[in-house]
Amino acid sequence: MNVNQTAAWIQSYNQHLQEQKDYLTSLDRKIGDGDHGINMARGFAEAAKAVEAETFETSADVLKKAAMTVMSKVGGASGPLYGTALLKMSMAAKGKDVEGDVFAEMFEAAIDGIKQRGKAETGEKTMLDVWVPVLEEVKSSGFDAAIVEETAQKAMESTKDLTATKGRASYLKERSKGHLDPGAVSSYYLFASLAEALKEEA
Amino acid sequence: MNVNQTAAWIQSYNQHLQEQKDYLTSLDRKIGDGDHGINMARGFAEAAKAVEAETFETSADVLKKAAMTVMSKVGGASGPLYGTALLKMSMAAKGKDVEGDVFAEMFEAAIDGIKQRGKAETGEKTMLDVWVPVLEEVKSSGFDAAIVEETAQKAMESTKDLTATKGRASYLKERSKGHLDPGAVSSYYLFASLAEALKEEA
Amino acid sequence: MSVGILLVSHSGKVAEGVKDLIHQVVGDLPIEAAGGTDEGELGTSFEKIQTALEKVTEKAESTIVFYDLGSARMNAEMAIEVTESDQIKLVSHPILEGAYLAAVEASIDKSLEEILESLEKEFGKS
Amino acid sequence: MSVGILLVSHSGKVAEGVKDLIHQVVGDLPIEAAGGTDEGELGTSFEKIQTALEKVTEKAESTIVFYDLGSARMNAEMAIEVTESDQIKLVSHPILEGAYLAAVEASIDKSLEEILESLEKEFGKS
Ligand SMILES: Nc1ncnc2c1ncn2[C@@H]1O[C@H](COP(=O)(O)OP(=O)(O)O)[C@@H](O)[C@H]1O
Ligand SMILES: Nc1ncnc2c1ncn2[C@@H]1O[C@H](COP(=O)(O)OP(=O)(O)O)[C@@H](O)[C@H]1O
Ligand SMILES: [Mg+2]
Ligand SMILES: [Mg+2]
Ligand SMILES: [Mg+2]
Ligand SMILES: [Mg+2]
Repeated sequence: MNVNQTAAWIQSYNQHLQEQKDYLTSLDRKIGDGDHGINMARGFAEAAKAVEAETFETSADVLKKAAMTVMSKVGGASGPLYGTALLKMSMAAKGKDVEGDVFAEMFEAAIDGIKQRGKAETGEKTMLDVWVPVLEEVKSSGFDAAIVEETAQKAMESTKDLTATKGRASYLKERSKGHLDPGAVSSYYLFASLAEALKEEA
Repeated sequence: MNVNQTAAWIQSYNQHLQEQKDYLTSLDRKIGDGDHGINMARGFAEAAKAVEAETFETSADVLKKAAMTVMSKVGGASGPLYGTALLKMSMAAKGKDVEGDVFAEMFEAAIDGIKQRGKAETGEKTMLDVWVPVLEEVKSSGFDAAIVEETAQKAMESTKDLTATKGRASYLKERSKGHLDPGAVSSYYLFASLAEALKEEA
Repeated sequence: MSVGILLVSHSGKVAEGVKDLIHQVVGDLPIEAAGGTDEGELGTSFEKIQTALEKVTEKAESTIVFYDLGSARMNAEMAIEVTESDQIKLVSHPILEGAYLAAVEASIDKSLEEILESLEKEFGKS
Repeated sequence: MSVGILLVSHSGKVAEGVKDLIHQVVGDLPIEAAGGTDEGELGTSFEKIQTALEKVTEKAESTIVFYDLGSARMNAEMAIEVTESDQIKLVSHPILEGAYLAAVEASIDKSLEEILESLEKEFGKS
């Protein structure tokens, strides 16, 4: 993934989020406070603008720029969480060609960051329930963008059956079951956008 | 104490409070939130107006009117507490000539009400530390307005050495020592006003 | 929905702000804010509390009343006594955190008893 | 005065209201409110928190940070990490009740440790 593809990733993700803004918000209305789409659309619109406005040397630089913008502009739990994930991926990518095992290193760093920030583990009905299966897949079979997207989608769908024990949805206890986790859905879009960006000319 | 003297009591008390408004507030600034003078002056100005605007049959009616006004207009802990005290005195005075032992009954009823409302006992650096010594004096030696005033004054002064365990001042713990309790001071004025009112022509 | 919430604070901003927070999450809960004095200063108003309590009890079968500091409790107690209903519970749990938890549970049709239990479990005896 | 307070709430009204309540009682305490998003909506803003935290730490030797709901904690944590001081403590005690207690104790010159102890005694482990 070269620097242009990395920038394209952020642009593509932003587009997904703008399109799915209302859908994400409606998911969050069911088990949260109904702002996930608004938060993500606001933050990544800014991130996309910031990334577009500059020229970057490396993928790590693009990710860092996006991270800083997302952290300060999202305004919900997803702000610190996606901000941390992007920042950790940037740090893991630093000085490396982003390909093969480096993706696994980046995803692992992001997951460590998300866990540290949110004090959550897998199975708690959060974005981690998408990120962790993706990492496991990449670790066991190597990085393949199409398979990453597919894994993310399946993992996202499986959050429906989970009971939330972290975040706003945890107040609902067993009643959170039967609904997709909004952050898991937005995480799926992140991996879908990655697959799209990698199809761009290198 | 006839109905006119009872009305005079409320008027005289209001006058004391207007004069001592800043002093009471400054006491409350030291160990509370600095509004006791404001609260009491506001509430009793309304009560004095309400009492003046009507003619009453009995002392109990005057006290009830004052109680209802104070309850809704004071706006701090002292509102429910003085409101309850006045209301209980009104109930104890109902159908009786207010003299001799009836004063003891009234004060006792007021104290029961204050205790029930504020969940406090004597020694906690509240208005009770004036009311209870007054009741004890009246119970042991009979009602004498001048002695009641004197007892109230001494009791008020002795709150200086107490440590607050109820109300806002209790957050200060041992640091509440060395200051008069604002509600004890305003209670002293209540008994001083009573003595004044009883000097009025019957 | 059968459980409603009354917020009694010394500050109008606090009472309104907590109501906003809850409204965002649970749109159709009977909830009222009674904050500040009649003049809009810091303090509590018996009349304001009474009016707000009546509004909640009109819509809710039972009501949980949260307050912030001791003197708010006394005014709230008086208003509750005047209302003469045994379906109003005054609790000493944290006003924001407690009311948020209670609101979410009320929105999923927990009973008054269940909500009071959850509050005790989370914040200790009231 | 050496202990200051930062209030992080999803609601601007709540943060301001709690600050008002405390100001009435303790006039000269270093205390800042960081409530709501940059647009004034419900949520938290990392930048707002960071700016407010800087203001408190300029005046106070140590700072206690109170927050209302989980996501406010994450933003507050980030702001604290950026500030790189070990004299900032983030606590999970009730925002209004906890901050009020801490403010009064700070005003009578209790140390950070003493205040944290009082908070734990009153509200349980943070
Ligand atoms: N502690 C946590 N750890 C990991 N993910 C979390 C945590 N808390 C919330 N999330 C994720 O964030 C999403 C909600 O984000 P958002 O609605 O933007 O924030 P908020 O909950 O503050 O309104 C959830 O669906 C979940 O995936
Ligand atoms: N629980 C209580 N029981 C009895 N008296 C109390 C109690 N709490 C407060 N007081 C009295 O009320 C006085 C403070 O009244 P005020 O300043 O008007 O109310 P607030 O404390 O709400 O600002 C105290 O000085 C004390 O005498
Ligand atoms: Mg949300
Ligand atoms: Mg939110
Ligand atoms: Mg006061
Ligand atoms: Mg007050």
